[in-house]
Amino acid sequence: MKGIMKSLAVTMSTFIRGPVTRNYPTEHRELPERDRAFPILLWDQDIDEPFCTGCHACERACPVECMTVLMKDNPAHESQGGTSKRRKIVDEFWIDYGRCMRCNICVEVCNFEAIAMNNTWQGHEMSVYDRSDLVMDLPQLMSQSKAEEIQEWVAD
Amino acid sequence: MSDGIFGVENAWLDAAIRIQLIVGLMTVVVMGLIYLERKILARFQQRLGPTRTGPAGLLQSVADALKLVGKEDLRPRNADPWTFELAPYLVFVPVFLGFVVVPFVAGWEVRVVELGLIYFVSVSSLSIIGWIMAGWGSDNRYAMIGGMRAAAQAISYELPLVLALISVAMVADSYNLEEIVQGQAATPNIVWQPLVVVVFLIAGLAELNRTPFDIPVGESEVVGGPFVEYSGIRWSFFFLAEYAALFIMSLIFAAVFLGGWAWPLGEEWGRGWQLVLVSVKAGTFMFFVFWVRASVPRLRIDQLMSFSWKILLPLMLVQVLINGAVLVYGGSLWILTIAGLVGVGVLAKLVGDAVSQPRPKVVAASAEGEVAS
Amino acid sequence: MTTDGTTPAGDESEASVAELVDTFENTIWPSIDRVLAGVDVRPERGVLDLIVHVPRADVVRALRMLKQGDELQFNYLRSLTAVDNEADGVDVVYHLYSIPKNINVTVKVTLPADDKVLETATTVWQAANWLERETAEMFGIRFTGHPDPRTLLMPEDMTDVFPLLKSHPFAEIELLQGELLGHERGAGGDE
Amino acid sequence: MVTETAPEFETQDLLINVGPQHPSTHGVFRMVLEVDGEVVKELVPHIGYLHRGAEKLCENNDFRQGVGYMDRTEYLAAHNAELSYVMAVEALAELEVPARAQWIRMILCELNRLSSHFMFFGAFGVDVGVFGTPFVYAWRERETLIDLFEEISGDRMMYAYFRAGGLAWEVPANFKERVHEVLKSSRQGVKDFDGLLTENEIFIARTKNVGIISAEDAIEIGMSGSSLRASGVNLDIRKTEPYLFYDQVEFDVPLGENGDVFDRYYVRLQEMEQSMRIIEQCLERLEDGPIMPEKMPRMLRLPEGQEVYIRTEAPRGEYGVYLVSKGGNKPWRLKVRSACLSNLQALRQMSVGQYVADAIIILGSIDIVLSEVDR
Repeated sequence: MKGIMKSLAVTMSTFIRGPVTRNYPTEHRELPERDRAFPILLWDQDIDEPFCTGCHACERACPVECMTVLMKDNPAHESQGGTSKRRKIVDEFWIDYGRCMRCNICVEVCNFEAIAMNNTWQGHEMSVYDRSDLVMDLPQLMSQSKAEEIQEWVAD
Repeated sequence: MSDGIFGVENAWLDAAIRIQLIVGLMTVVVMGLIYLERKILARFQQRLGPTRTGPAGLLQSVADALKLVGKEDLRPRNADPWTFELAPYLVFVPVFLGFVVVPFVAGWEVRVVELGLIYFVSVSSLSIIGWIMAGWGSDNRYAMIGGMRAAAQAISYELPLVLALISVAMVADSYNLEEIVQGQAATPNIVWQPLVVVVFLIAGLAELNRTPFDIPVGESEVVGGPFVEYSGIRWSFFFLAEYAALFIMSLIFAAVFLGGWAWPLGEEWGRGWQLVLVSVKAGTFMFFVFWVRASVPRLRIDQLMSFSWKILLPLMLVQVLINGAVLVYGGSLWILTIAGLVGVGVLAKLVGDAVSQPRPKVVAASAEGEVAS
Repeated sequence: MTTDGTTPAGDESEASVAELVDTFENTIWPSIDRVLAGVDVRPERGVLDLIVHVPRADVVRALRMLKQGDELQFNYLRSLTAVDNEADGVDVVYHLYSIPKNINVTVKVTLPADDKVLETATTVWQAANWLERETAEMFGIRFTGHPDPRTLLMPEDMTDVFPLLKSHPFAEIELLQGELLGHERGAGGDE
Repeated sequence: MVTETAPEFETQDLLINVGPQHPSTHGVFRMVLEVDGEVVKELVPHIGYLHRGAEKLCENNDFRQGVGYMDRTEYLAAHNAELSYVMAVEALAELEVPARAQWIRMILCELNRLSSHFMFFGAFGVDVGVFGTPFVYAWRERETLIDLFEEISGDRMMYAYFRAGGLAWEVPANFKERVHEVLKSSRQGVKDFDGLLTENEIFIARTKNVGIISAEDAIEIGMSGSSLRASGVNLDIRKTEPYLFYDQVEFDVPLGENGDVFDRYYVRLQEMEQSMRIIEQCLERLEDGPIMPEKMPRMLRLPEGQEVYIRTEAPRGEYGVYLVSKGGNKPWRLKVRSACLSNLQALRQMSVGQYVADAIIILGSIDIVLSEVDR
């Protein structure tokens, strides 16, 4: 009986220690800054256009090929009277979050620091009814960064 | 024998009203018990338990009940129709029959039955038939094994339970629960029969199919046992029966061993205080059951049966022998207490060295350790 | 890396066998050569372990000698797999380890691409049982005398397609992300 | 049987299908038990439900992309899986990994061993029958460990943090304090499990002398890791073939005596204490420095015609990566040697003749992860 008494003692000690769980949807855990939900594009606030120039670097480096990028000439380039120094700008950008395996390689290969991993709860809590709704197009990818909700973290 | 409730003369009508009262009380108590168990078990596991439905999750059981009522109760195509349909009732009804003799407070039993204890035991063992029917009727291998296990376990733990209650009845020299409770006004029976209390706790756990004896419904082996194929209201009947049995077992434990409403307070404190006293005593039994459920693993079927036949039954037979000898030859009841404590020591020792050995010293090969092939 | 790690040899020029032999002096090759006297064995330098090529006919005999000889005692079959070299056949690779002696060796057998049949090694180690079943279903090798030649990971009826062969194509991605939204392929998809 | 039973009293054996959807098969694993009453007469395992062709996929991905697939072949100890893959690539490319990166790798692999063993204790406790308490204790400890992993790599279970040559990026500044914190709570977790299960009479009755496998059979079947050491075979790759800096830290290798379910449980419990000891020593030795070699080629190409078989001690046993390269930036052939696959081969031999309830906990005691079995 000694062993059973010991087990009862252990459970009583945890009874006294009190709960460690939290009520998830109402209380959120504070996410670390390096958290990786899904890749999103970053918005250049002062020139008011995306950092991404559509150079396909991330698309080629992606192991699961979940990205499709289209490039176009930048209408807001200095030669056309604009303020931006980027000659090329992203035209269309799709990421299929259903295929992405969140390995952070696209962030590493991007040499314009235009893509980063979403480290907000909104990036995690994304549920859709149809698999094709997981394919994010350009506006959706840039919405959070445009609204300045993202303090992105990119490895130096 | 109180005269009819609410002044009703006709005995049948009186009994019917009392039974309706009990059934109504039971559904509320069972819902409360389910909620309490989930909260207490959660606390043991450092969890919050239900918190969403209602303030601090109080309406959780109501939500469960509504869901279960709303769910479609399926029947497997080639299940045996009658056995499958009737199994829940055969499990559910005997438990409620047991409430006839339970002494809540001074005058509030449904009927004061002269052979109350024997009636309780014989009625509560009827529900095994329901388990086997559920196991056989639902044409599912896990259910079949669960049903057979339920039968084996219930039979082997019926005997120690009956002998335990008989030896207490010998001390109180009456089977009528009313008199047993009144007889304990001075000292509760637990003082005279410590070994019997321990054996009653163990056998009670086995009767309720609670850990460490939840073999018929062990999730990791037989995935829910006989209830596997049930869903909706039928499944809730089994669930209701299980908690009703827990409630009635704790009330009997309070009445027979801890002196029910009689012991510390006695008659003159009025029914209100007696009700509080009985519920506290029943609550200790239930807390013990929840506590054991959170901390002790499950026995295997052969260990369970050998434990009952080889250890509990002989101990109980010896206990009855000693009771008889002391009561007939007029020895003082303290001898019973000593004998009981010796019995508890023997039981602990038997369980202890039958299994465990000194803390296993696992040979820790040092850094360059010889390579044992 | 310890055990018998050695500096990797230069490129595999066809030096004379004598010169090849002496470059192995600090590996376990001399003892293996002694143990496998009856088998014509060709050593090869590995990055970590010594690689020994054994002809197909007497591979099981060689493995048994390696296991039962009290000088080497390779009593632990670490892993058994195959490598598809397309034109010059399929190599079946046995990684052996001796627990008492703490030494490793890799035994390789080359099977011609058209006739992939090999004697089973389950008579030597029981460990080979599932490993051979997996290699068989992935590479199409038939291990004669295997106690239970069913497929291991593949569905029971998939005994004609061998996924790990180089000839087996990668599944084409049916719908690039763009198409899902009605954008036709080819406008700047990956190269 | 003493007497010949008359034909009409012959009992019929029952075929029970345990899994692939079953609460205690630890994943999509199916075993068909042929049961006579409660005794298991025959056990036929079926695997392959989680086969995603990781080896074929790796052949189409270069050496940075493959790390993500390695996590998925071992979701309970992804650091250990990445370690083998990354060490294989470094062995072929002859990359010199800086000391700091190796120390951090050792710490993370040992922490991952703790979180994986906690998962074992949680699931095993529930298999033996305690209603949920060990599982929630295990989750309390795993959460603290996984929070630390998330702070370092950004992901809870699929880290993709190791790279050929070192680490993807630097650990956060408060790394040492956080590891000490986590160790303190893990120590409490191990004490809880020890108190809850080790000396519990019913637990001992259920696990002692159940599912015994002898040392010779274990070697013959190719078992590895704690299941092998529980049968008394002193084979721990961190000791026999030290990699990283395992030869510069002292730790013991716990061995069992008679290879039953209890020994497999108790060896793992002791291994956790040894892991914590290793982590503390590593933390003292950890000093600043680079985490990647300076001259790292932008696109890593491996020499032509080389092959290597790297094996490391993962929580479940020997996790080996056999990498064959014919030049270029993609492996020609990558074989993952799965410890669970070999341990699972012994399941039939251990379970036949035991009770149904024992077959379940024997399966639990060899601690299988189906993504590693099926790859």
